[in-house]
Amino acid sequence: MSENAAGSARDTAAGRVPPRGSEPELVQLLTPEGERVEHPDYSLEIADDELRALYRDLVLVRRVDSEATALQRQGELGIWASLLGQEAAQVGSGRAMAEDDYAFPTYREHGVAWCRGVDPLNLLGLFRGVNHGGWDPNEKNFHLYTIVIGAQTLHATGYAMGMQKDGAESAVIAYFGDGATSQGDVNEAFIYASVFNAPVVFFCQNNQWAISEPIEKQTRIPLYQRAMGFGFPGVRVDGNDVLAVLAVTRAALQNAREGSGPTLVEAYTYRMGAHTTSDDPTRYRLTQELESWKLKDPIERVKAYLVRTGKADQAYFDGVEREADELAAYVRKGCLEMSDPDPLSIFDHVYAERHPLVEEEREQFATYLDTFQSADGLEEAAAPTGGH
Amino acid sequence: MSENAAGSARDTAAGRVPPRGSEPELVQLLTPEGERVEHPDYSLEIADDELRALYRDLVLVRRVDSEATALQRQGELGIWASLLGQEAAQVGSGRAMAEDDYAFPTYREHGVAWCRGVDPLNLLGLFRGVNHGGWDPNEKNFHLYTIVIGAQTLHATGYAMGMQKDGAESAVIAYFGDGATSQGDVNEAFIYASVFNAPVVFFCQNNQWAISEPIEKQTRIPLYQRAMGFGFPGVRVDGNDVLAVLAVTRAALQNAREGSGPTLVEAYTYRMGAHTTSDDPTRYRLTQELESWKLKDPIERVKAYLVRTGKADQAYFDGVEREADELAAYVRKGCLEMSDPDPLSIFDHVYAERHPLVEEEREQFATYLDTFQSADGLEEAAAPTGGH
Amino acid sequence: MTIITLAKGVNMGLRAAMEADPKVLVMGEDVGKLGGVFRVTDGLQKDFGEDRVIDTPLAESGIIGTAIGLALRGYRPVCEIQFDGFVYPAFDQIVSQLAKMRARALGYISLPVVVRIPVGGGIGAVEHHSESNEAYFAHTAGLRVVACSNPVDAYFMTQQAIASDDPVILYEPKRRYWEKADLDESLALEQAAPLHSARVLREGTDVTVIAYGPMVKTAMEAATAAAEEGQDIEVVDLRSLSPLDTETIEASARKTGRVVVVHEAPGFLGMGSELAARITERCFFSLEAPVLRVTGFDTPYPPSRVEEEYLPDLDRILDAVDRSLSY
Amino acid sequence: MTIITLAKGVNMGLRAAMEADPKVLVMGEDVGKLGGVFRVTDGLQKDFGEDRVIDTPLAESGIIGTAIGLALRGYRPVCEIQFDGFVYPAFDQIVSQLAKMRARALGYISLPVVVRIPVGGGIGAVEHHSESNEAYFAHTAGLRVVACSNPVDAYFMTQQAIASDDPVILYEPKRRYWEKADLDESLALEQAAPLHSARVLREGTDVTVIAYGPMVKTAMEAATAAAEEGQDIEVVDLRSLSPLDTETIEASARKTGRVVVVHEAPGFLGMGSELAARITERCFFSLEAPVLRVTGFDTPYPPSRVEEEYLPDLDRILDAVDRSLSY
Ligand SMILES: Cc1ncc(C[n+]2csc(CCOP(=O)(O)OP(=O)(O)O)c2C)c(N)n1
Ligand SMILES: Cc1ncc(C[n+]2csc(CCOP(=O)(O)OP(=O)(O)O)c2C)c(N)n1
Ligand SMILES: [Mg+2]
Ligand SMILES: [Mg+2]
Repeated sequence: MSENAAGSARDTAAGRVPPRGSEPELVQLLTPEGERVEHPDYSLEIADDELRALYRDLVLVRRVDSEATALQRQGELGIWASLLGQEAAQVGSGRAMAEDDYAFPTYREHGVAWCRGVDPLNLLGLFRGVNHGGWDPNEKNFHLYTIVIGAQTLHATGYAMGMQKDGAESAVIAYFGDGATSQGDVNEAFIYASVFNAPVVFFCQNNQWAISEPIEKQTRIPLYQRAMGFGFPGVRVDGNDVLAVLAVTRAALQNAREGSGPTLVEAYTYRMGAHTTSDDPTRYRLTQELESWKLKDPIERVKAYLVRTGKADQAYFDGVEREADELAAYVRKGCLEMSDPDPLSIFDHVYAERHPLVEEEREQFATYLDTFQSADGLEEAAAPTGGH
Repeated sequence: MSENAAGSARDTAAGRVPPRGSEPELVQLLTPEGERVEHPDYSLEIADDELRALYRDLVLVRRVDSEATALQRQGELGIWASLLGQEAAQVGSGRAMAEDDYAFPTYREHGVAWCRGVDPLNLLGLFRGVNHGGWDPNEKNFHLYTIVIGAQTLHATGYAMGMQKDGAESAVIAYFGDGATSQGDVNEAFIYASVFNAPVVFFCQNNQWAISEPIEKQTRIPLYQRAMGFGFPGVRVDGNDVLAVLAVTRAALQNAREGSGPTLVEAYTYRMGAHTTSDDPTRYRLTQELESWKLKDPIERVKAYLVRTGKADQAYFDGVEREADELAAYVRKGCLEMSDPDPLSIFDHVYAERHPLVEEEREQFATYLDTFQSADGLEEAAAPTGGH
Repeated sequence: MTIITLAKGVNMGLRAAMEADPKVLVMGEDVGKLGGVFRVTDGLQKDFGEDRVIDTPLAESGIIGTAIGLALRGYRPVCEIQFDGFVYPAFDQIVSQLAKMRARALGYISLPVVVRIPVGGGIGAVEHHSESNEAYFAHTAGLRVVACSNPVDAYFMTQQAIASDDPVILYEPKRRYWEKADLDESLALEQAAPLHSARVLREGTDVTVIAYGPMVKTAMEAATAAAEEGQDIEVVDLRSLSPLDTETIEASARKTGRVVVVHEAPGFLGMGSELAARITERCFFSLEAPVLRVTGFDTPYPPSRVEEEYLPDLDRILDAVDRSLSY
Repeated sequence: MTIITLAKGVNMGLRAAMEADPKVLVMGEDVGKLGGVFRVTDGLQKDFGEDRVIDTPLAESGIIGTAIGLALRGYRPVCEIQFDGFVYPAFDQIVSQLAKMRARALGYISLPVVVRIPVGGGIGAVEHHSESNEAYFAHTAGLRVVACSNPVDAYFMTQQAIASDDPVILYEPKRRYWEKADLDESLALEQAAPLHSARVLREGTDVTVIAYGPMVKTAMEAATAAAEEGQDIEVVDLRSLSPLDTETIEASARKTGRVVVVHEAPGFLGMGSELAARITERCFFSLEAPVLRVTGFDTPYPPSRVEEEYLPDLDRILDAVDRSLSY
């Protein structure tokens, strides 16, 4: 056994990451051309209206994203981390969750946030710099964005351990990127999850890049195989195929809920935009790569399928476009109307209980500010969301 | 491919760690009964005098260890971390190293230290509290003991990256325990080593326990399989079989030197004593387990083999015993003669270059001390070692 | 009245908290069957089960990171870090996650997590087992940092830390684990001094000596010795390192006009620097002498055979008292 | 004379060091083709190759841990931490390994490793990208901690840090990366001020304002504004946070008798506390007022839309100067 394992690992090692652009074997239910295919392990029964709803989600989150990018260019946001290209990975996994499941996102999970009913303005608020998110995580079962790479995977695992203690039939999804797999925290999360058999799905969006670093800087074998080293299953899914992502994530969540422990899902996808609006990818990658991934667009293939099968007509697509326009307008208006926080809010919420130093500094600063100006108030507005 | 891998990982996960006491499949060249067996992947040609030298090493390091334990009981050492039971894992791997190879130990590698020519008194010095080791790492190609679990695996990997840059035909061994595999640092070391294809052998002595925690608290699959998740080979060797450890480590080092990158060697062994002299294992483990491992003693099997094959006679064994007695006497005498460090040595070596604050504190303290006493000097003595 | 050790005080505090609230968990390395390397969690797993007293994998970032997740799920984890020097792998989880998450979430969530750290030297241990790293955490906004110095405080402060809805770093002076005192078990938690209060342990008029954790006993011994030489020292047990009980501290500083701060941690940017800065800022015209600091040196903690030279002791405290009085 | 930015100063310093010594390596996340997120390493990989300018996996503990190994092998690694808030995963490697290894080894080895950290706020960034964590490292024996404030210092201090046989944490004030100054390239490294010297940037008689890194510019602006009101402020650029150039600092404190320390980091146990404690200890009878501190608040760094309120600015410095003068 030991020699076999050693031997096979050696083979794997020799294999390395397949050359860029080559087609890795992955779970797929809808081809880039919009053809529905079957997979022996993952079947998916899906009603037409669910299919259309997925399409709608994909279009709407892309529109929120592009509007946010535009707002950043106009100086309304400090920065924006675009999900362009990763809509299917996020909507597929987000829609796979049950209401009681809980998600721990990175800073790019705008599509998952949408599925959990988080107002897109909350996301913009963070990138505008008025707060760090501002939604109630427990209301949405969607944790705040985590910016320190990988840290949230341990929170997710702990949360899942708590669900297990509660005897809840729920599961957690921990989102992270390909780069994040190199962090100690992520690997420790794998260990805790496997040792405690915690109901957590590790959902890695391998978008091929960690800022300027290609996946080869993080691993020499396909990422989903990392799970093998920790004794739980890993599976690679076409991250641009919303149906496959839905099916694979659903199965993984169900396994977790049923006590089979963690699964690593590698959603094989591509970051079509810059890392963030501050980034300039022309410095480190070839447009040719981008072009080849354009052919695998996560939205186009669903549209092609809906059109070919007659499951949606032009009126439907027009309707979704209209909705997207409205949503973009809502996002733009809400963003422009967002007021800056009260300076004294710096001292709010640092502690749950009284803290003399913070109180003292708050008072002193209030007195100091009074010599200049009076503080502004904060406004809020109701919001359309994709939530339950 | 993805499904297969996922499937096989699932099987592995289902398999879990074999129940305690069951015989795992591992590379073995010498049975507990002292019979020489062959292994398809690992052959070993070994001359009789080399064999006897290994036996001698095993006996001598065990004697140093037991003398140190005795000295601790008598209050001469603050604490001692015994290697009892792990002699073969350490001597086998230590003797597999070439002179230019470099080792990064934990706090228990007394047998490896022996092979690298470190004076046992240096080890005792650390546990007595007169210094943190006191040998010159670059003279012995043996780094100082590292107490923070796992930290040294990154140093080892960086050192190996340096060897690679130098074009040196050398390799590094990083030692660590079963518990250490849970640390982020160790997993990051796996990642750096595999991504940079660094010439490093990860040598894990799985002695079944991390203080009071059994291996099941760290992993649910055999540890050597961890390597699979990182894309390099892992192999489990009978850690109580000095010949198998020698052969497996030699091969791994040779692969590393030849540019094949890292290997994880899991030396399957057992911590026969307490975690340290401060520990009380009766609180958490059954003597029955201990008894079953006694039958696999790493020294007895070599002796049985030497006797049965006539490769050594009683005179030889007597000679080794005498040497062991002399070594024990040397260790005891040296330990008792070790003087406490000069109080002002606290300020030595903190910085390579001048540092006004440290100098100031040193001066002030010297002045202060002068009001009480004058400081003692330090003594040193020449030493017999097992080194090159 | 029962005579208990400091270790037993923490143990009983944990037990009381676990009995009072089923959401309280204990987790860490070797906290289960072994009862921790200092036996502080002795017997807890036996009585509360493996589900509530959790032996974790050997990974400190994992301990704190999963504790945060458990707290988000409604649990109140008490994490043990085996020795002071092993908290650093968890540093990011403590300072970037545990400390900041509540503010990040605009108060929608709280993280009632306690991190217990046996702290300080004097037990003849090898490297990394004798560190005093309280300044790192006291400098970190979002955390509360407290240090107990005696068995009775250990008992109450443990419970108070667990009851707090904020993350608390609880320092336990490991070389005082075996010190004994009488505990009046009939006292209710509410009767104990507030968690963030300092305590004037000994009233005096000449010089204020401020200490915390392991150094409180040493400071008291110094005060006794000084009394024989006619010096009347006031000893303040700081108890809370962040936030500070500035009222008690300032009152004492104003009264004596002379302050000596004692701790094992290196002096540079140690607690003594903050106390000196703050006391001077607040009591500038009351001070007869600069606030003096008696601390560990600004070097790595030395090998144990010379640790008694590194650690502040009675003589070094008295020396500083003399210097303070010489102004 | 060439006009360079601060970012360019570091870049040129790195280049000069790499040209002078083939053992100098640059490593970190995105330091290669991208040239780092601030372009500080721009062009280095192109000219020195992937073997010397190394894009590492996304793991900070790994960066520092492998850098230590490389240093043990004779290299001089310069590690980039992408943003201040991402150094914590490497905390153990920095404080327990990098800082202590030389003393542990009785001086048999040295670790000439530089850790470059873009530091501080004011660039409108999201969480963790604006932190000032110098106090953690300045409190850590075994490290040297320096902060540059202008392009010319950036150029020289980078080279000096690399030349040091001790580990150096080099803070680069990220919001000053684009500040410009004239560099006289004909100056040799030996002609630059010593790495651990403070610099009196502006002489004055009324109050000493001590600042470092990003706050130096703000302090200078405050001094200019104060001058219009007839206040003559002396500005000291600390440059070295550990060790301190106590001579320069004390001389200034003695001269003016009034000191204000300014930094972005939270005040509690920030550099200001050590400076206040030390200055008061050394210059007790020369001080007319307590050392005052103008710092970030003791809260997590706030969202960027309110960061200008959090950060010390000209007005808050002048307010403190007035308070100091009112004693
Ligand atoms: C601990 C830490 N180190 C560095 C960074 C800076 N950083 C932000 S995003 C990023 C790359 C992340 O790559 P990946 O995990 O693949 O996620 P992606 O951005 O591609 O979605 C880096 C290095 C960080 N946020 N946290
Ligand atoms: C980071 C860190 N955490 C905790 C400890 C305390 N500790 C010392 S040894 C040990 C167990 C190590 O187990 P293993 O890795 O299996 O090595 P072994 O002692 O069995 O040789 C622990 C928890 C430590 N030294 N470092
Ligand atoms: Mg990525
Ligand atoms: Mg072990």
